Amino acid sequence: MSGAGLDSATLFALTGAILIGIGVYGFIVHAHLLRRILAFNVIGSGIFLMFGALGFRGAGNGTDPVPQALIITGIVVALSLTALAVALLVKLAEEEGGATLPEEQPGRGEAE
Amino acid sequence: MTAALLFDAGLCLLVLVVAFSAVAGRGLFGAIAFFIIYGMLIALAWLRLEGVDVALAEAAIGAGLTGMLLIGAWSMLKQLGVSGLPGGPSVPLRIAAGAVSGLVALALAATVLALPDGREGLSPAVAESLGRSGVDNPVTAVLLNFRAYDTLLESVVLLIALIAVWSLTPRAVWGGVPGLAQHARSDGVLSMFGRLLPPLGLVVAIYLVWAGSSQPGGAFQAGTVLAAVWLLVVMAGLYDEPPASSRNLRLALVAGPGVFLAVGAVGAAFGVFMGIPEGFAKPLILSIEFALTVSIAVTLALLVAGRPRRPA
Amino acid sequence: MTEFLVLAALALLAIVAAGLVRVHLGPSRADRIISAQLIGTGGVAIALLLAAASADTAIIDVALVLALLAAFAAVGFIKSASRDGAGDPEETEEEA
Amino acid sequence: MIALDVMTVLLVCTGLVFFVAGTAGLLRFPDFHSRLHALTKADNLGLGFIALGVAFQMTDAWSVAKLALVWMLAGLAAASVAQLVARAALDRLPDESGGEHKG
Amino acid sequence: MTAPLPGAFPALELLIVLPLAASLLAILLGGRLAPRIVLLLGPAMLVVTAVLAFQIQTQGPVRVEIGGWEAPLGIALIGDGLAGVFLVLTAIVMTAVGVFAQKPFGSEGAETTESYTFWPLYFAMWAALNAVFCGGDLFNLYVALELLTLTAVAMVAYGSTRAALRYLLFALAGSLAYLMGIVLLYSATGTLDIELLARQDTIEATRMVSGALMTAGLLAKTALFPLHGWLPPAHGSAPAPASALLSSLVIKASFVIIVRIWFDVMPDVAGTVFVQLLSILGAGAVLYGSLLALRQTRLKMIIAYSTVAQLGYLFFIFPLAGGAAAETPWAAGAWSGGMFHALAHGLAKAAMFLAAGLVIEALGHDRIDDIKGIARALPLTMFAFGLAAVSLMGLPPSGGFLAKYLMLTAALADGQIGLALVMLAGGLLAAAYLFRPVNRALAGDYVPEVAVVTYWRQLIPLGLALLSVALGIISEPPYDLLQVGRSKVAVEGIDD
Repeated sequence: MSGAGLDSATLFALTGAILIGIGVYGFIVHAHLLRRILAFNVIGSGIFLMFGALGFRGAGNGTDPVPQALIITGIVVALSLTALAVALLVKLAEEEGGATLPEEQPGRGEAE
Repeated sequence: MTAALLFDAGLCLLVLVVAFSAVAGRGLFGAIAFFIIYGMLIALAWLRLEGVDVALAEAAIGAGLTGMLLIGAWSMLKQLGVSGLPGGPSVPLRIAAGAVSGLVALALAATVLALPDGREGLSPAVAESLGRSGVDNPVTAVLLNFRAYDTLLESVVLLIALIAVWSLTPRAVWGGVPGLAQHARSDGVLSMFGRLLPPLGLVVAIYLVWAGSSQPGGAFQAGTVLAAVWLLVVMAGLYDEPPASSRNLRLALVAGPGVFLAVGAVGAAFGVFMGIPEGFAKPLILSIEFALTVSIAVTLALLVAGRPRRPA
Repeated sequence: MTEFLVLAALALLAIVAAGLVRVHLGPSRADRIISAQLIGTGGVAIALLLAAASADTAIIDVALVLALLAAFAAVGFIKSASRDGAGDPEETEEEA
Repeated sequence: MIALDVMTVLLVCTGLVFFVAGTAGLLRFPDFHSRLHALTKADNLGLGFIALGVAFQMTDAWSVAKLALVWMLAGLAAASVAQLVARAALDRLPDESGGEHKG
Repeated sequence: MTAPLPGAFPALELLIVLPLAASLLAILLGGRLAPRIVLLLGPAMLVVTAVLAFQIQTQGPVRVEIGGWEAPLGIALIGDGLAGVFLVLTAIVMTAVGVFAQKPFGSEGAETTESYTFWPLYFAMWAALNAVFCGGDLFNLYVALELLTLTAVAMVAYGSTRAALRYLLFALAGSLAYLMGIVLLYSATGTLDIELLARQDTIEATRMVSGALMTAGLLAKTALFPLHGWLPPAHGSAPAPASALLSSLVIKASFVIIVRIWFDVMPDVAGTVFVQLLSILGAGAVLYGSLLALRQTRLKMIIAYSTVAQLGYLFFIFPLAGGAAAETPWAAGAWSGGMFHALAHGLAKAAMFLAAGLVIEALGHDRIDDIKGIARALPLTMFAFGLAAVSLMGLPPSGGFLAKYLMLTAALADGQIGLALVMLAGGLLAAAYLFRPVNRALAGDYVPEVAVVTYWRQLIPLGLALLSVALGIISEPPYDLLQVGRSKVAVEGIDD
């Protein structure tokens, strides 16, 4: 995998970096918590894509298996955190009728 | 080679467009629809990186279950009338966030490009010890032998996430049945779909676990497929979720991590914690994988179903 | 032959990209979810082409899982479209 | 050997044509149900042809069986979902597309 | 680095296996029997931790290669002085809180949500803490940290959903930054083992970027000012046993990882700018936390803001002992002082939150203005609270005093007068915001009628407070244990 030359691995690694940027943008900008959870998942998959791309050793001999194993572990951990965040969000909506943390967006999420 | 590079460039561009639409799109439901497509495209990217195990996990967990989780949450919020926000984010906030995220992306891209090439990572070390690990698939060898401790902690993370979701249950409904009371027309298309798919899903899941030792597959991917199929059966109104207080549900939840921890503890007794003896490594790893698949399937299904809502 | 298969996959990618316009525009939620579900079919086709191109039959398993799970998000939407969030559009009055 | 490659090229191209037709229908048809009709049939046929085309490249029977299973699964899923979404969209047609500016 | 003798007692492994097994058992047994597990596990863990401390003290740092695979491929557990000291702290505070929580989270009648779900979370938190303190692989630390975050957020959710969600968002952002650092470090060096990383010499820029990312993520989880927003509502609204665990142990876990990164993985990379930044943030935390603690109206909120303040002290080890200051003679004294502060604060803070929990059980609320005369109704509890306050303020002969003394002398020897002034100001402010509730508790001349609080449960906070003070008196054993395996053993520190 040549560092500077434009080949698949570098392409995917840079895509991962831009995905992280997009995810960070979403995580900061949105007040609705479900969108922030979605942005969190985009950042996570961006980090993992970069991790795998940096471990890619040319066509034919595949990606370094250790990052692959760590990424599978990371995906399951990200799912667990997302599931808890979603459960907390639904409970917050049931208790206080809002889907945001008030400091950012005082308005209640009105019906769609 | 240019065709492959062209395809990769096209795929990367599409991934970025879909990701941006998912994050910055107007409607929340549209964002979730884009996110599901995004998960599928990321799985294709992993195929291009020849990380088929990760592609499987991303397709099953990223596109499949996370999509169902978000749609379920959106549906619940819609019932409560909070599934959207009146105004979008203010312009100065957008500019600031754009600047910060641009900076982050640039810094990471620069660091990536500064990395020396010809890095081997740990693949030679894995290849060299693969023979003694008892399995042929290097990723499974890392997951269940070389770094088995990571996977043990991770299976506990999944289980504890479910307990954490259950800890949100109001006192009145404790021990009750998770999720809403699903109902569907008994001779309709949904219940037919709910009857036809599970056998196929079961075959695919068992195949994935069995193949996991020699080719891409394994407990997590298979467990996810089983969980998705069970959720369909419940949504089709054929069966209801088990109550949280049911005894054998708890046994199924604890089976996977329990077997894994038992193997680790036995190893510790012989002086090598989590040590899997070379002699019968393969049967031991396969038994751990099957136990893990059962627990992961049950845990994931209940995790997506949410906290108990109806009395048992 | 692999050259052709990858180019075919690229063509499919363009088709999927075109389909995304409907997901963006689609006036109703039903449009969005059905486009997303059927773009998934396009993804399965791309996976099959990649499997043939790289002669790695394990990639067919990925296509299998994608095909298997493609419908679940749509079923989730169907459930949310019903009145109490847990129903079935085909239910007649006496069951609903 | 060449015959297998020719068959693959032919079938895959046919599949692509169906996909193009399906997506054209998706973009151009006026209302939801006509789009649904076009897309479901065309895409599934397209997938079927591509799966058949790829099958010619496979060496062992097990992979061909998996390809058939993939196509059957995708077909079953698409048909069921299309029917259910059509019915779901039918009940809520009047207000569905009307008040739906935010999606 | 002596590998454990084959016949040696696997103490370090047991410290991970036992709590995990207890957590699974608690899920299986259900809410009626689960609370009783801690009565067995607590003493067992204390014994195993004592054996480990003895092993470390006599044989030097313990290193366990998990699964028999050596470092780059497998994961290692490090049992050095730092790990040993924090494992002992964890065992003590966990056992105390476990016994204390028998009543609020026990189930007299049928199984309830709290009585069933608290105990698996409690044991999993214990396993996660032990896994973090003795972890030797950066990605393994990530998984253990996420398990810890899950349990902590769930415990906060017992009190308030909003505080739990805010905590989870900060934790999510933190774990992503930490994960990003790991990705860059692995891609640059090809390993994630702390020991091997210390010997690698890769490009300065990559290690600096990954170190900065990891530290930023961990600072969010340690709630160092200005990333402390989530801590007061979370620790303030969680039930008392949970708040005790959160303040005294959970935030120390991510702090220990920062210490591992900057003192073991890349000791020479920390530039002066970075070290100064940490000291400024630490000073900010001490002052900001203390000032806000003065304005709180609820007892648990005072203690929560006190945590934000006392955290600042921990980060003073970077300007005094990290980076360029590592070779100075007082570096070891400052480093040990910082760790002593973590221990003393852990014990004292657990005692305070448990005492506040008893006050809430007795009066039903913890508003400062209405706890007049509680000292007469619950003499033991308020005495424990006062004793813990003595250690927090740093009055001799408490452990807190010894920690501040070590750091203060190091700061003066190093000529960092600003730092020394902030430390003194922190101590005075701590006295101010802790004196207020104690004064209210002693005020008035009547004995308020209170709900019955059983006698032996008041002994638990008292025991912890006494331990926190005793840390200053019998400071030799912990100090020597702390020095085992440190890269720069204290040759002639200030105190020798």
